[in-house]
Amino acid sequence: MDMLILNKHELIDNIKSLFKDYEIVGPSQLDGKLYFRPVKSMDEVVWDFVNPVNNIKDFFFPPSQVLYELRQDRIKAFEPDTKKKRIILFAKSCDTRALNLLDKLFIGDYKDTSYTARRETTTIIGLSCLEPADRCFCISLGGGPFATKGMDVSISPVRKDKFLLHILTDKGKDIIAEQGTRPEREELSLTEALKQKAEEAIKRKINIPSDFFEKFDSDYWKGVSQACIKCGICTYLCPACHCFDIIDEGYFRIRCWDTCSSDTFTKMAAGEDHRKQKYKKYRQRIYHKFQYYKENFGEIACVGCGRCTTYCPVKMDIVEIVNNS
Amino acid sequence: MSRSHFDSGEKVKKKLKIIGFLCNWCSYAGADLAGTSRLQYPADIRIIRVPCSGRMNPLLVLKCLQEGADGVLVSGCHPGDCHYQEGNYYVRRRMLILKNLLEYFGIDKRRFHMSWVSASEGAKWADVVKKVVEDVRDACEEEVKTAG
Amino acid sequence: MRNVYVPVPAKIIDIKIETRDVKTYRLVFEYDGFRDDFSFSAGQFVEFSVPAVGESTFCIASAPDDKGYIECSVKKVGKVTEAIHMLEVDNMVGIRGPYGNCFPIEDMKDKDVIFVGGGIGLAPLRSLIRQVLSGRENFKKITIIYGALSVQDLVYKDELEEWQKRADIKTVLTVDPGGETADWKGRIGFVPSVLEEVSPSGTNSIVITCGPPIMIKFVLLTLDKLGFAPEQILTTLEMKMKCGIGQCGRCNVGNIYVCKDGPVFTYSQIKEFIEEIN
Amino acid sequence: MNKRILVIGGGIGGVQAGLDLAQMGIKVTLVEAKPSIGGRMAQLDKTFPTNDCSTCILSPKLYELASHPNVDIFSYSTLDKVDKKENGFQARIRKKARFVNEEKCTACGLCSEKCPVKIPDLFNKEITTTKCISIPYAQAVPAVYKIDKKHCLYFSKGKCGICQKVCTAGAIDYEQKDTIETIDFDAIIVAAGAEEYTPRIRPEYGFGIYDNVVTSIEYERILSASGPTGGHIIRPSDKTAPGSIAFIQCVGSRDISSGNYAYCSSYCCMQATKDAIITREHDQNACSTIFYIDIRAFGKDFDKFVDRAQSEYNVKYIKSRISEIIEKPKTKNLAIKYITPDGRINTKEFELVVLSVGIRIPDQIKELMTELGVKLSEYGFCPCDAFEPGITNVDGIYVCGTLMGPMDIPETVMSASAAASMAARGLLSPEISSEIIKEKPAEIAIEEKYLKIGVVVCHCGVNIGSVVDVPEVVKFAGSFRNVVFADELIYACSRDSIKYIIDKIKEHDLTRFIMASCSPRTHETLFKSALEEAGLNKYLMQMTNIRDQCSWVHQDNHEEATEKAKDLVCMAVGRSRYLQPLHELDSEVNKACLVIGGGIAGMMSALFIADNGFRAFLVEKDTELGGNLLKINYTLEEKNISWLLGKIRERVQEHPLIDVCLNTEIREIKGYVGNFTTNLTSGKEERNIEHGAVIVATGGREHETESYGYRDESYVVTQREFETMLLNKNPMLKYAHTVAMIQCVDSRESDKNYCSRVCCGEMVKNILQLKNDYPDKDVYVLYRDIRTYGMLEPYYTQARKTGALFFRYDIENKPVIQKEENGEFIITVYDEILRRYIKLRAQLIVLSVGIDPLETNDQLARMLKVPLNEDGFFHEAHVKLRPVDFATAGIFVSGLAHGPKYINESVSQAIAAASRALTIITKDKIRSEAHTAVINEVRCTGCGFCVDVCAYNAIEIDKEKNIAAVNTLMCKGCGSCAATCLSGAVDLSGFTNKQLIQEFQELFL
Amino acid sequence: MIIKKIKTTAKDLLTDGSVSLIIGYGINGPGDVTPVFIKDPDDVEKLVWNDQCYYNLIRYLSDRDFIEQNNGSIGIIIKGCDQKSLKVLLSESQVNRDKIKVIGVTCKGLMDSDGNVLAKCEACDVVYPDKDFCDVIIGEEVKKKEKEKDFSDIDEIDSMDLPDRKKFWDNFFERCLRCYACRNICPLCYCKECIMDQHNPQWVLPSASVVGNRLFHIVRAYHLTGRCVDCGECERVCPIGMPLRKINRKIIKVVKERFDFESGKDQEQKSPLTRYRENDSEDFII
Repeated sequence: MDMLILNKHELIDNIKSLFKDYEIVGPSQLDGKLYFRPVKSMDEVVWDFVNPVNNIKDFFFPPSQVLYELRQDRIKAFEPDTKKKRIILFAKSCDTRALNLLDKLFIGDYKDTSYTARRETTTIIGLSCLEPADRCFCISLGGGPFATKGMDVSISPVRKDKFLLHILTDKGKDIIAEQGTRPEREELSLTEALKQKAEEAIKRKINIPSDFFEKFDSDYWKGVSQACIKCGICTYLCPACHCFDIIDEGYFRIRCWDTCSSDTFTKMAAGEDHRKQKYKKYRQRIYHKFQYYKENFGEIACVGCGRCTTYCPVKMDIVEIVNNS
Repeated sequence: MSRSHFDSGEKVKKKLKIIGFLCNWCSYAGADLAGTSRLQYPADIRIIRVPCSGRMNPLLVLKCLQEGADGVLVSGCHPGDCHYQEGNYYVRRRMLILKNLLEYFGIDKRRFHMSWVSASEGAKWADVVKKVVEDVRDACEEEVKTAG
Repeated sequence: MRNVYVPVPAKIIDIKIETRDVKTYRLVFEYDGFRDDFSFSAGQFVEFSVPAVGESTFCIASAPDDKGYIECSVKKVGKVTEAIHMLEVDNMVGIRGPYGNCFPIEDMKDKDVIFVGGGIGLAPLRSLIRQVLSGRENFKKITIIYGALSVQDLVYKDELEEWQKRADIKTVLTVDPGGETADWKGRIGFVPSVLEEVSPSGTNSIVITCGPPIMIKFVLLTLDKLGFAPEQILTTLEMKMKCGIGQCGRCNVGNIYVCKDGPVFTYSQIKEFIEEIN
Repeated sequence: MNKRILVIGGGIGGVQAGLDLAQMGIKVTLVEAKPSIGGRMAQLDKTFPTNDCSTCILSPKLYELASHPNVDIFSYSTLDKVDKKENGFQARIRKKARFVNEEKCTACGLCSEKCPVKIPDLFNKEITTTKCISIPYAQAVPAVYKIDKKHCLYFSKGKCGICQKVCTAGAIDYEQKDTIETIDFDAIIVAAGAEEYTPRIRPEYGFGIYDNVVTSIEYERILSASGPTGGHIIRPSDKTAPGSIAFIQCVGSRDISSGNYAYCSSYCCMQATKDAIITREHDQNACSTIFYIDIRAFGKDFDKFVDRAQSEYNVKYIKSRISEIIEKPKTKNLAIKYITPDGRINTKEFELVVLSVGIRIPDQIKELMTELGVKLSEYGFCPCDAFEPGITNVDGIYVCGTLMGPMDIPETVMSASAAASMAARGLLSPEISSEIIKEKPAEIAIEEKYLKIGVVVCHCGVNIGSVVDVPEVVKFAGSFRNVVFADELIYACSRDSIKYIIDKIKEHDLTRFIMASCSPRTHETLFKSALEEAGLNKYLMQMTNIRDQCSWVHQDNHEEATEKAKDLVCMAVGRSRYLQPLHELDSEVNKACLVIGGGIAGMMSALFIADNGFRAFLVEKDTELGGNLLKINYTLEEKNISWLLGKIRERVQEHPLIDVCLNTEIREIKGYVGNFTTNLTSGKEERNIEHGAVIVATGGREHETESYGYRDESYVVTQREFETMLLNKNPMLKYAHTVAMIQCVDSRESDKNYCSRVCCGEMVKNILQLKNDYPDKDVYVLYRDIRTYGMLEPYYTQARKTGALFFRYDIENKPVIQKEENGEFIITVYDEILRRYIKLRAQLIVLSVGIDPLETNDQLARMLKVPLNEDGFFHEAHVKLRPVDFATAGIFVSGLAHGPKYINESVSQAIAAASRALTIITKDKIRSEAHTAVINEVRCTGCGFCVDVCAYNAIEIDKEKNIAAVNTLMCKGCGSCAATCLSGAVDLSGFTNKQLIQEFQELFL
Repeated sequence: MIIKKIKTTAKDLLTDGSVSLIIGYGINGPGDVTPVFIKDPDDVEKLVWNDQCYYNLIRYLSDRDFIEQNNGSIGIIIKGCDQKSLKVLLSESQVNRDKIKVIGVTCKGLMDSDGNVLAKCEACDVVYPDKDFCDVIIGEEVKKKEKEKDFSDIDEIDSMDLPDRKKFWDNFFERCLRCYACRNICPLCYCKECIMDQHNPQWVLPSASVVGNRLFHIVRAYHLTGRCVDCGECERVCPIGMPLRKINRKIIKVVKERFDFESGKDQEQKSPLTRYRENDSEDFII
């Protein structure tokens, strides 16, 4: 669709004008860490950053949400309040691509109403990655620092304080004012150069061995999973992980994130657990991402953001583990 | 149960619900004696009988607060009087830690109390209840105030 | 758009004590529309909600033809089932479903049908048995082999008696050694060995089995010995489930979600992942 | 078995004797003259030296006795006549008319509240008043009211009758008459106790003249939280808190000026110390001063208690006899004139004076004893032989407690237990089990039933009904899920109501039952039995207290009380859903007892086990029985110890039921109450024995001193050696014209801070013997306090009369000994009276060295998993009420292993230990508690926290599985383990986490 | 120098069969230090030793899954601070001392990613592991630094007003994901079934919410009473940067001040919650 060239202040002014009608979520510092979180002004928003701790799935599929209230005499469903629309600012291509993966599941055979409603009422403004992190490996999974899949508007730098806006959807169109100039060839090539530089910076590649599927029963998994402490960091910070639990807190039924690494995930009420051992849990996570999701939905459920490696308490490296399998 | 109950009620209720865990041998008997002596005290307390104050796991206190109790009181025999030799000595240590933790996380310490009431201290029991109710009420009011 | 997680209210109209830890609940949907439209096939399951406790998965034990109500048999094992056991007639619960696939009843027609059940595993079979019996003429020989730990642990005692009385079905009941009572007239022995004694034919037949994992394991060995091919054997898997609709991830084994792609599988399907779930 | 024993007196002695007998399977009839049992202990505030609440520890015993099926209590009753019959007695018991029907009275107290007549409150020593219809104290057992006919308007004027009008239970019966029952008994235990001395006869103390002079027992009531002043210490004259309090010791003790009170009352020093400490705890500014002659802190841990009183509670001790007390007219303060140690007269003013009154035997008890034919001593007490404490001159009549002489609570309890096994001789048999098997209907299996809850809300006449809106509560209860039956009753505890409840349980097929009424502490047993009658497991009942803890304490607020009652019912419903049937576990009992130690204590324990028909293993590590007694020749009372010892040894060795294992050591003890296996080794021989109980009677030993040149000087000897010298007429005595005795050598200081109790008596004994044999010899005694308590005091007086000179020294100023060249000793000691150092010359020095615990105690303690105190003696379960028990069931202690004591005390404790052991081994099966710890093996990590906090050694870690295992028989169900476990792996049945959570969760859901 | 010795020690132990596995430090793909598990003597070259070796490897000794998989003797490389956790585990009989070979290494302090010495190392009092506790000691002996415990960080929070303190913590509780990394990395959290994972009864709200999270952290801290040795692993791994050491150290402070107890000193120690003194402070009791 449309492409625009905007100065930084023009872009800021444009976004500022949206605060009135939209809830703006953007990368912002809190206690020395960067999070996607609701911001009150553009001053809070960080422009140069690699992946924040959390990712944008939180705003569609939150860590915990009340589904409904169930009592003897009534059932009251809770739907998210989407009256005020939301804009997610400066999402990175890996996170937005992950949303497309989640869509296949949550807006599939059974439509998840709250996810769908949030999806429909959220506009995503993406920001290209100029300096990807050491642990990024998006390219090998079909993404890239300048990829735009899943965005409504993408922003790529041209040069200092000048940006190329790519308006990709109608939702994107709704929030970007007619302004600025059309990109010129030179500007496009400047962006292209930045893109190439960024892509070159990504050295890590995931390389699924051809006999990956056959490796399922290999003792390899027992070895590589030894260090795992079965916490939920990799799954909770992963933009593509989506397992959840449904529990009751008082009369409220709540859906909350769950992780396949936890001891309770597959344990039945009477105590049996078909995936009790650590290596089985770990193997499940890897195969679910790299094998089953692909078989069921045609795509690998990993976008190469590198969060799982960065935040892993024992620094297990998914790239190394998959590549060496 | 309200999900925010642990953070105190939205408004201060006229009547509080304070759960008292009383050991069977001293405090429960002391509370009975307050009754036999017709000593009057506020009706905000609900007593749960336990064999020994040493039965009290801090988790029970926390669970109680989480579920919505405005305050919790644990009462046992005076040190040395424990029917089960030493249960109250252990619970004293456990509850000290709990009390410190609650306070450290910003929970008003007046919501949780512990007392020693013997079987002959009917009057003390009445006084303890009065104090606890007053404290819990103050704590509730203060929290509502600071919450805006 | 309906929120898929929200159950519909159902009222308990009858509770039957089956054993010391199993009760059967008969439920009627509160909304008239739902009551009439609710349909399912044998083998499917529902999510059963108890307010302020939680949700649990149960197969429907009544037959698809039993209109106006559904029945679930609940064995007390955990928190939700314990709460269900404390419910009484006229209490309201929530029901979601039906979910999952079902027994391929069309494929069974004109074949010998053998049911092999153990303990509470008779519940999903009961639904199918009732359906099969109501169209008895479509099937050839029908054999029911059912056993439990003890006489006390046999479920659906009234129906078992009824089936035993019928001449057009062969019903063999057994209890594990030591579980018999003085007046027990059935067999004494484990289900797999009783199956071997009964020795049904593997030609033009289909076996539906459900029970505790250890029983299934030996039943499969016996069936193999008797000449049944894996495709002839159907079973229904029990696994921890939460959403029931293939999203929450916990019943995922290989590329299947037991809740969505199951719970009914042929043994040939299960063979793929049997190692993992054992 | 229809054996029955009469116990006279319902004080702690009678209660203990009754309980022990009942537990051995013997029927007990207990007769108490007062309207309720409990005796003097019920009047005490706290007990020394642990300051335990007296009521707290006493009440459970009273309830236990009252609810024991083998026990009939006749309170407010007297003995009209006792006849000796063949093999026993026949007694006519007069149950005096209370004018209140015991069956019907619910102790609601309404009658007393409305009664217009106030009378002096005897229980509270007339400090306050009570009503003409009253109960002695709130926790009284039996809880039945009584009309004081003398003051009652109905009886005196024929009008009033208010109590009858207000009593909704219809319990008031003005026509009630005395009833008389005649019962046959196999034996009688007299535990009638004593009374306190009335100081009215000593006007110089001003008692009865000055308002602010009270007796120690009155002061106990003033201190008591449930006493007449509500636990506020106020003095009678102006109801203000006294800032300075004087305790005057030995009022009516060690005193022959006002009667025959030459004995020491034994407990008053400690009582005063305790009261002074409590006073200070009440009021940080109060100062107590104790005027004493000697501080007799001779018991276990008593000296430490006195030290604490001085160092932490600012209690002052002045050694002085007081000469006079004078009241200051304006302030009503009291000026005490006393003689200082150096002979000056001093005056000090106090705001309150407490007279530590001694005890004496009241005349009516003397009369009773005369009626029974029991001989009494000149002081009115019943004297007993050292080896036969409790045995009287009349066959079949035994005594215990203060009737034998002044003693405090633990000694009373010991003597009572001892009396029990003495009286039981010939009545027990291993073939007959003492456990009580009650016929009850078969229990319904609730798993095969629907969860149906029944709720009954009791009006308790007007007690609940007039405050709480009962119909409203019933309606509310009926609205709960699972509640299929809800009703109200006027008196749920009446016989008709119980029948109604049973019917309703059956009719509605109830599987849980909730009783909203009074306190479970008093009524749970009753309602539980109703459930049993109806075929339900009794633990499926939940009581909620809407009277004592609701209607009575919120009388003015009907609305709130109703709301609270509803909440309480709601909580009970929540909890009851999760109640499960519980069953006590039975375990076979091996009907034998192991006695460790062949000293006098061990021999006596074994003898009384065997005399009662049960097998005893007596294990002694030496080659000969007798222990310390082998070295003692005579005592103050007994002149020929070795002859007596010989007789006992002979009896032990020849007893067919005693297996004497000499030269034997214990390698290992495994098992638990009822089922111990012990490995014995004797030289190379090894064998295992099986037994149901263990008595530790390992004894102690004479302290080995290095002080005062004992190691090097042949003329420095111990009292024990001196005794032998006297007996052998040792030639050394010839040279010793002057004998100096030094008391408390190495005792009562730093690392041996306890009193050895027996040394003062030993010293007195040896002086008397010396002076008897060699009247010309001079004796000096250097002492700190003379602790000739009880009946030893007259001997002390006698010793003083022989001319022996006593010099008191202070711990800071110990005597110093110098040896002269001629072999004589010069002893330098500070004389308090002369206030300077004096030198004494002596040729022989005798040291009182005291008693040490055995070093091997530690090893045995670890084997048995029982504790030692800091001095190294075995630590009993409770210093007051369980003096021979360990917390661990089935293990008992006696003799010097427990602490220093005299022979007669050791014997008494040894027989008591036998008695306690018999309560176990007389049973075929031992029954566990119903509420016990349960381990979830899936969760348990074997960290051992639960093991560490279990006071009963009921948990062990299974080494193989590395998980905890509970010995249900030893578990008492306190739940400390469940609360300590971090993994949630331990729960307490009957008080499970889920049950407790559900109780409050129901309220907030 | 040290690393050379570590490698030869590891090789020797594996070669002579005294252990079948060495738990030590290695490097992962992107160059981070990570725990490594070495069975083949030739693999000892994978071992590293530097200022990034923060992992408390004792964690694996209380990991049931891990021990089940590696049931032979295990050699483990520990720092002075790690030995405290091991002592606690031994005192709670969670580790069979006979089946482990402890290789103690002198640690000069660890660095964070910005090159600053970690706070816990600043206050370290066990630079050199106990000679009589370890089976092998590598590195020079360093004199024990007797330091007065500094709890000024805790005092700072204690001195806040109640509402401020609540705000301070709630800020973190709002973000806590209940990923349980803090629990799972802790060598002392070895329960077979954590109380948080028990549902009947459900003690603490299981989903991530301020109320549930607060309770979780109270319970976690309570369960470490008299046990936590301040290894700081929980704080290191927390993805949201919650100052968990400030919680643990509060407990350490209370236990020290009130019960005069320090954990990890000696393997015979008993938890202060299973001990008492008759005169324990009870100023909070009515």
